[in-house]
Amino acid sequence: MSRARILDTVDEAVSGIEDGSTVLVGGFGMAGMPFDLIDGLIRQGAKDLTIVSNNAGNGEVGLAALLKAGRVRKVICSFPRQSDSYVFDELYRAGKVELEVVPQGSLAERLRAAGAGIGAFFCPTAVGTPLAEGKETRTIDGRDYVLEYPIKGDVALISAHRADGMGNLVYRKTARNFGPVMATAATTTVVQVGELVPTGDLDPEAVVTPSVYVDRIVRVEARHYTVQGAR
Amino acid sequence: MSRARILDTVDEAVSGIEDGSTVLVGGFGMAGMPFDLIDGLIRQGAKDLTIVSNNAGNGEVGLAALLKAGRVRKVICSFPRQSDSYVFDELYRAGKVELEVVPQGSLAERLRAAGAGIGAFFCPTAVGTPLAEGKETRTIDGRDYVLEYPIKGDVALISAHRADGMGNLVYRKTARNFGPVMATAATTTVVQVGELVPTGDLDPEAVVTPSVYVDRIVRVEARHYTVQGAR
Amino acid sequence: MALTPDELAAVVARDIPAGSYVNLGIGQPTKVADHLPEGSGVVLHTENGMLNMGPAAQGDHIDPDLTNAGKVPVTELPGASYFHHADSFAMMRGGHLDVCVLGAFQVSATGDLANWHTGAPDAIPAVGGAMDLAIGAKQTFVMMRLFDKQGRAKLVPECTYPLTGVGCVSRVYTDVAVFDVGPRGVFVRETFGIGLDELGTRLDMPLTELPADDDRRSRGRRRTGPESVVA
Amino acid sequence: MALTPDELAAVVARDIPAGSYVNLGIGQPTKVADHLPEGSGVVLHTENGMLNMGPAAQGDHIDPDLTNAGKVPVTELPGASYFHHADSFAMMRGGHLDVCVLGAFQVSATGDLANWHTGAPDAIPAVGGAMDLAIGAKQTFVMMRLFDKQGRAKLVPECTYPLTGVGCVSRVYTDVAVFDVGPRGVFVRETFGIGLDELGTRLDMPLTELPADDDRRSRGRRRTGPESVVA
Repeated sequence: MSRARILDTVDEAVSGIEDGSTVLVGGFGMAGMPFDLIDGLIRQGAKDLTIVSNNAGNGEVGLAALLKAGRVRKVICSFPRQSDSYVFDELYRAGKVELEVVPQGSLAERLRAAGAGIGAFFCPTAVGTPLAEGKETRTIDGRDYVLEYPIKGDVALISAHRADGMGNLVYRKTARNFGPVMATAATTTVVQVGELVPTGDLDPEAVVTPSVYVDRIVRVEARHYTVQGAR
Repeated sequence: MSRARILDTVDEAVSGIEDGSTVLVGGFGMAGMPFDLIDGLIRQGAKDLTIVSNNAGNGEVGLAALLKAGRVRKVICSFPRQSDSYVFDELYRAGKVELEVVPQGSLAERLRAAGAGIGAFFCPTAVGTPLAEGKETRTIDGRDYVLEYPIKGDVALISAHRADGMGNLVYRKTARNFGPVMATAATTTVVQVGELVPTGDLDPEAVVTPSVYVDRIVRVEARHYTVQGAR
Repeated sequence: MALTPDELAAVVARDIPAGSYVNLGIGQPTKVADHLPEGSGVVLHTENGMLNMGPAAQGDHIDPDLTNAGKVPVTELPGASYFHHADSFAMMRGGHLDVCVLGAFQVSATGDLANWHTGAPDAIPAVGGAMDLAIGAKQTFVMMRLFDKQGRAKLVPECTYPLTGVGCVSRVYTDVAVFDVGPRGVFVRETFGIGLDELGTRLDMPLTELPADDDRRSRGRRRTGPESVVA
Repeated sequence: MALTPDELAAVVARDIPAGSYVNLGIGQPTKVADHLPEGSGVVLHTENGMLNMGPAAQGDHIDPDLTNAGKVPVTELPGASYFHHADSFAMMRGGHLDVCVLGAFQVSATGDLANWHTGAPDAIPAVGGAMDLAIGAKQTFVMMRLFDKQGRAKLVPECTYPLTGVGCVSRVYTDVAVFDVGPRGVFVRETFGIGLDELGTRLDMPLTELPADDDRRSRGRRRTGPESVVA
């Protein structure tokens, strides 16, 4: 929304996030998870957060660490239950965190709608299932749909492969996942990148997230994890 | 939808298009206009067509030639009136072609909706204007929206810069425009490209239209035109 | 003789037309990839943002940025492409994939699918992409054992578990028989070591044997993609 | 003295905050680009799929694949990016651009815009991107002569021409005065060679002069973007 600022530290990048914020967190399992920004958010101290992400953390890093620190009031995600999601599982069973389960594609499309100025959309996913209960439905051209609303974030925390000086982003392989849509759906988009290149060095045809969607950038050393067990 | 076929001639590429089809035609003015495919369509002879495109032809080439040949029953576009759109203008004033004017962004989003399986969407564009007359409206979170429906094509005719053997596409600069969304919105997508490269030669991170959306490809020699005067 | 899981995967692989775009669900369905014939041209979609996914990555080829929907490290084949989550699920929801193969807890005679939740009161709900996948592809195949450990049929007149999708499954591959399901009832395509009479007794529903020349033997209910390569 | 079109463009350029993302409409607004100060960091969006558009292309630099919304060949600046039409209008509709500058036939006291159709019965309707642009940016500026050739005011209590958007304009730059418009009425920001009394007489509406220290002098109604660089 504004000219992207390149910051020296993760702590500057996550400064000002307020208690009660809705925070969109990129990543699919570990791939594309903005580990450094989440660690920064834990240090920063914002609490009572609503987290929108595909999963609800693995092991004790990333989102799991944020959950463990007690900062999260509610999780909106498609798949909280994984082989190593014990931090979330315990909090949920203890009634210490709320959960809204959204089909993965509807989650992505609701984020896109928020970024694209769409007020709501009729979606065929989840029709006739418990996840459509209480939602408006309509038959259009013989097919049934449920009405889905945008999910907007106050802040998006995402991870990208490379940024230029203006804030244009490219990603790497399936670590792209939710980053590009979340960048469009938040008031302030914060990006950790593995590499900063001079403006003009990215191929304009291959930019995935145009600079207009990026507010803050910080370069970090790569940290990678893999996980197995669930979608 | 099926494995893309690479054809030797434009005439093979446009074969089988039926009378009464809805044909999505890429391009913004002259940029990205699939001139060769349109010429092929004129030779092929399908008539009573509904054409969905941003404009309604320039001079006497491309869409203007198709209109002049009397094959078009209806045009759905955002901006038919240009400095050199005299072919359309005459047919329209003579009552020989129907016109549905759609705001440019709503046109793009309705095509995207068709490709993305969205049944309808609430759009803020055109609220309170003559183009919203007769459309369902709704206030969501204090903002007014009109309900817009998908535009599906039987065939899409688009122009891309380069294709690989599987049908992955990249475009060139602002000639990209409607190509990628139209490719998703048609039952059969036909692409003219300036260059064919071996599968594996396109950067997977930079593919704009994945192969799944492409049905037929034909290589043509570049023909370029420029136009001035209107959006 | 009832089929082993590998034999069943081979039967499913045999029925996937050459050149199809296919999504294989987590678990059992993943095995189908191992049985696709050389040169089949089948292109695998993984919903976390990739087409033309290759086999699981081993050793030095493991890249944390490249995983499948089960978060397992995978590889990239020539002609692959990457896209973000909203684009990936638009591809699925928009009906562009030919076949999706999923596991199931239950399938109903009319093609309802239950595969995301057992309804157990203490289970943490988690849907992932299951609901999007169930309704997205041109054909949804299910792969499962026909009877659970207690001997209860999983092909049922009506699902008792919470639904994933309504009327979305067209074919059910099991260890003892292959069925077409849908609005016209249940047809037995083939059996493995069990007689039609015994099947009828153990399943609480009317069964019809498909005549050998029935075109449903080679074409699914919603097939509009490439021609089948099976007789 | 009333301003020349170039002088007016300079006044608009002065009010565009450094680092803004801006869409300049076809015609008069295009001139604003020529008056943006060196190093302003203003990034131009063209709705046919590009950010960081450069000046019009000349001679050998003309590329038919690279045009602006008026189909005029343009150039690319370092840090540019290309995207398809649905993404481009999502960027606009989603409120990601800071300022859009448009021409107008009429603007109402409450910010309604009429700039696409004179309502003449023989006119061929053509809206292009006008309705999307009108309602999309954080602030919509209008540039126009205050009076038409017959001396009739174009800033009016209520538009008589068909609307482009409702309550979407926040500021009106004319050759004789600059106005803030909106739900609270019409405020005069500055005048060029005309007294407030004469303005009041010629415009059929109540006018309020903005006090010099009013924060509306530097901030628009919907501004949430970068800080203004004007005092």
